[in-house]
Amino acid sequence: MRRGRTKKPEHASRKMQNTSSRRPGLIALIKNYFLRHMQVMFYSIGQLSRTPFSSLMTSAVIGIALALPSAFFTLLDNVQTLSLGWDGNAQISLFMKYNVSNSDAQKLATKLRMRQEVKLTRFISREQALEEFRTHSGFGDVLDVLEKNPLPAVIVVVPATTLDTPDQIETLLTSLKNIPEVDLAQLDLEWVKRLHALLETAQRGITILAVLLGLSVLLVVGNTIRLGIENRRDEIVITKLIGATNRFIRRPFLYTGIWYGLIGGLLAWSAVFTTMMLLKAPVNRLADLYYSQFTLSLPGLENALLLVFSGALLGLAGSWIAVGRHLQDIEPT
Amino acid sequence: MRRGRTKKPEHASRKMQNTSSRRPGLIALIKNYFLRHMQVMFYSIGQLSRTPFSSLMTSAVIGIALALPSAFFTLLDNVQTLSLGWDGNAQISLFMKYNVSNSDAQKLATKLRMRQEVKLTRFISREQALEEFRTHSGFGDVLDVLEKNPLPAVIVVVPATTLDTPDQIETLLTSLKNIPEVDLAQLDLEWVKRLHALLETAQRGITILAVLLGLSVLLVVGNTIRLGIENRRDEIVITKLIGATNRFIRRPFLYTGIWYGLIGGLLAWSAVFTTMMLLKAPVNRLADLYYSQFTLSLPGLENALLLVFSGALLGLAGSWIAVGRHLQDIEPT
Amino acid sequence: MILFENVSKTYPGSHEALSNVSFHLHRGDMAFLTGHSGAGKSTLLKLIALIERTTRGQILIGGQNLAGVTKRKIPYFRRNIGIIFQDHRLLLDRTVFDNVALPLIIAGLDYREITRKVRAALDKVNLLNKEKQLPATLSTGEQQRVGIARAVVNKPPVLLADEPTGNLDPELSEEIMKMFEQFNQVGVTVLIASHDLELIKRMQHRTLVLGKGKLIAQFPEEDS
Amino acid sequence: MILFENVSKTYPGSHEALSNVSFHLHRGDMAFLTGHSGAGKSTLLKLIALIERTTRGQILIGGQNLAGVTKRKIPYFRRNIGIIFQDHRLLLDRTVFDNVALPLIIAGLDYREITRKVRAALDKVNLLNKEKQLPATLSTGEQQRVGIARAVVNKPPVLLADEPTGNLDPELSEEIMKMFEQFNQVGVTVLIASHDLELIKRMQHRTLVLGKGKLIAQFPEEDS
Ligand SMILES: Nc1ncnc2c1ncn2[C@@H]1O[C@H](COP(=O)(O)OP(=O)(O)OP(=O)(O)O)[C@@H](O)[C@H]1O
Ligand SMILES: Nc1ncnc2c1ncn2[C@@H]1O[C@H](COP(=O)(O)OP(=O)(O)OP(=O)(O)O)[C@@H](O)[C@H]1O
Ligand SMILES: [Mg+2]
Ligand SMILES: [Mg+2]
Repeated sequence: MRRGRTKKPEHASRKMQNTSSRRPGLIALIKNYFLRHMQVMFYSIGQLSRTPFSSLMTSAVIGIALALPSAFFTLLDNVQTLSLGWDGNAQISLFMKYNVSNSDAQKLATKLRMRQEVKLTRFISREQALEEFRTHSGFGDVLDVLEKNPLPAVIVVVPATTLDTPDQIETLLTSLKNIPEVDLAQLDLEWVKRLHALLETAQRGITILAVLLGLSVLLVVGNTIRLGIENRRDEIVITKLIGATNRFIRRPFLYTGIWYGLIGGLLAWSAVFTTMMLLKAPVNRLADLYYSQFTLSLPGLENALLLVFSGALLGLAGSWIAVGRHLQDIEPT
Repeated sequence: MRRGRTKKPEHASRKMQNTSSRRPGLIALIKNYFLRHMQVMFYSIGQLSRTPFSSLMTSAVIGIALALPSAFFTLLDNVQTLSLGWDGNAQISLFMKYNVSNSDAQKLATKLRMRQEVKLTRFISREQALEEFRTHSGFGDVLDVLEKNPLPAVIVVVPATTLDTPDQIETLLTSLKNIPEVDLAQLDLEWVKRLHALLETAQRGITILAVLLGLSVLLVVGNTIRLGIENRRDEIVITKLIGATNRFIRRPFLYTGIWYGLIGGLLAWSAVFTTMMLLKAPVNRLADLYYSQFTLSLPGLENALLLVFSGALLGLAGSWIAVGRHLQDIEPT
Repeated sequence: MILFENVSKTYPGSHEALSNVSFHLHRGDMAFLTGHSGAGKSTLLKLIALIERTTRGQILIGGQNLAGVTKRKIPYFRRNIGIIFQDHRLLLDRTVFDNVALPLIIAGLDYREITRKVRAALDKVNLLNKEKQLPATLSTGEQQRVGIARAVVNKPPVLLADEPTGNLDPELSEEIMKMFEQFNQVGVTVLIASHDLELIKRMQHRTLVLGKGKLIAQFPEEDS
Repeated sequence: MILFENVSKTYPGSHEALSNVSFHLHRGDMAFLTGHSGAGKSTLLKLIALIERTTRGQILIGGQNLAGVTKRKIPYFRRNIGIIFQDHRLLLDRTVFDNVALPLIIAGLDYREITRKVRAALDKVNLLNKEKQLPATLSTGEQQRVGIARAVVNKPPVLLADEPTGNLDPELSEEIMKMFEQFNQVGVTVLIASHDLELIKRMQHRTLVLGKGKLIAQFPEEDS
């Protein structure tokens, strides 16, 4: 690329027998190239800062367009940890035979936990079962009529996360059923189905949103740069007349796009951060009600870097497209 | 306003002793006024349609900014009907005394339903209670050990929607407790609390979103019109030099803003409609799993009208602000 | 009609562009304004059209003190002054016809009247056959003539022209100047800034000479 | 250096702006191009600068056939031609210095060299004291001189000027023309479109006269 650029003018000027044909070395050329980029970079900052209000407004539009998908993905992230950490995946309830003692059941629970296919086990003694039943079923007082605890001990088995197909879980279920102490092994399939349906809906919704929003970021950046180009039509025509290449004309626009995107990314990050801060209190209250340890995780520094970086990238892409489309159309007359 | 506008030039021209001082009647003036507005309206359509791609792009940006809040509000609307119709409000479980027969309990249920404070009642016979317990608690087989059904009949009472404060529900609860056949009246307060917490979170989240998005609509429209004004700086300067009032210069911009907003509203509506269509299938699957009659309601025609109207209004507002801010700055030199 | 009393104009961050200029043009006068490049000719015309405000001194147009014309009243004031700009200032995205019609549209005339008047004005500058073209497709001289047509289309009582013949060949220049004389003969007060000293001499009208912002000569001498 | 062979140019939707024009300017020649408004002078210059393409015929610049200069090569081609436009075409948001520096920045010169060359060019057009001002704060004549400085700052082998003195007073016009003569004396090929017949006559250079798109006269007669 660089060679091509420096070769052509010499070629042209040789035809015109231009007297001033210096031939600088390669290192000088590279140095010059970077120097010129730096100049354009600072020039474009200068231009933006000369109209701070409108630059900020443009960045804000991009920022909002970026903030929305990122807020959604942060939320989705949170919901996913929520659905995992809170309620676990599918879980299997093992009801002990009626004559299995608490301590035997407890031992079995400890043994099961060693198995590879098992993530964790939770032991519910006969007394705990009765207590849970009393508080949660609403039939508490009724149980007082009974002289004997009718409930067996229960071991709740959470399969390892590596088992993700229904088949693998089914295999585990059969093997658990065959344990002598176990009366009944029940897979909470209903719950799995519901979770899947829920996540499917959420994911489809968020995918549609992400597509819409990604589109809007590109549209916003592209449109802004397009209008910026329209605004500087005279400038483009004049520099073309003086002999500027498309590459030369494109450069400041690309940098402008990058700056818009960068600042927009920063704004987006602060918007997401603020939103999460505002949501933290009610979400925690909600989690408390569900006896959950869940707390909303705030977007961190790497998130900020990602947003700023993708903002800059989108800004560059948007301006590249817009400049490419429109630079061709603007020809001097 | 209108009188002022026509008076001033005459005033000025009298000072200059202009010879051509016609004095048209009021009706002619009003007719002229509307005619001119129509002209500007069609002129601005013409201008937009001359650059269809960029007009559509601008409208699309506005459309997306409008589509998002409206999609969210449609979803929130759906969630609200969902939380009402699906699980009902707070509900009170009345456990009958152990010696109350199924038929007596059923009669009581019918009687209770007549009361104003009660929306509906659901009767659960002792056998149904046992069955439900068997299927849902996971302790089914255990019950086979018992020779007698330990469960009483239950009447579930859903309070009328007119009772919306905790106090009113408390009063109802006390009155139900005092019914002789009732052993225990239990208010499902937990559920109410959870629902409230959930809705609070959703509402706070959506309010933040709506603010962000409302801001973005204004920013997008304002920014677009601002760049449009910048683009036509020469035109504004020239017409000012020829003696155009600010009102005259503002008019086409306002109409342009209205058109952008209108088209943006239409695009927003189709985006929301499409999104809802795509979400319909998984949501219905989800509802089926919960044995719910719930179906996602699509936004209707009045929704479309509202969107288009508010789009036009926002377009007008955005351009009004932008034109007001920038027209002052553009003075001929 | 146009009365300057000790008018000075200093642009911010610049030296005095006009200093202490006084003269009087009566209703129906026709005068030339000349001087070297940067002498202040355009500045003087801009002060009359309220594009710039005086720093000191006062200007009276038709007995009206320009200091009293507030920002809101400027548009109505300008409708009584036809201005021909040194850089024509046409709307590039509208046809020649629409450009010339603009002052009439602003004034709120109805369509038939506009058409009639625009055609008449274009005919005078010999451009009736180009009414549907865009300004960018005209030669510079043609653009300048469109600017002239626009300035005169609503028959303003005062006509200002800044170098109206700078891009015209001598023959056409003379024709255009004759046109200004015709306007003048029906009572329009005309003030023309020009470098074309030959032409000015031949026309034998009042001439104001600016030099470095000062009025350094007048032909013929003013009695005031 | 500049060779026209039966060149015709028809703008879309318009009659022929140039028809069958042939002439030859040798390296180091200086010539004037004149003719009535709309005769095709600007069109002819635009064809040389590849702003427009010929409809028929061919143009050779420095032995290079312009038909062979593709769109990608146009920028490099234009760097060897200094153009002074009828409407100066300055960047309004950059200072006089930056405007004149533009061709050098495009060529990729380093800062010190740029400063030196820009100062020299501004000095030649007598505008060194205005280098930090924006074009809008200059008089039209001053703007035109900035345009001239920009065209000559990188010493192009060909210099085209479209009405370079249209907005200048006779004295300054003569000075500027002398400047063009100086360029010509160091080997630059100069072609100037102008209406100023008096000045052209005095300068005694080759003159091409266009009329309605045709080359209707040449002084002195070309032997070719
Ligand atoms: N907006 C401005 N800010 C600062 N200085 C200005 C401004 N406009 C004009 N000037 C300066 O005022 C002086 C007079 O300018 P003016 O345009 O009136 O000259 P002119 O007589 O019209 O010249 P020309 O014949 O070249 O058009 C010039 O030196 C110019 O640089
Ligand atoms: N882009 C264009 N499209 C259509 N017609 C054009 C275009 N440019 C110029 N013309 C026509 O071509 C003819 C020659 O124009 P040109 O600009 O070359 O004239 P000129 O000799 O430079 O005149 P002037 O002295 O007024 O500048 C004119 O009649 C003009 O209307
Ligand atoms: Mg001037
Ligand atoms: Mg021309």
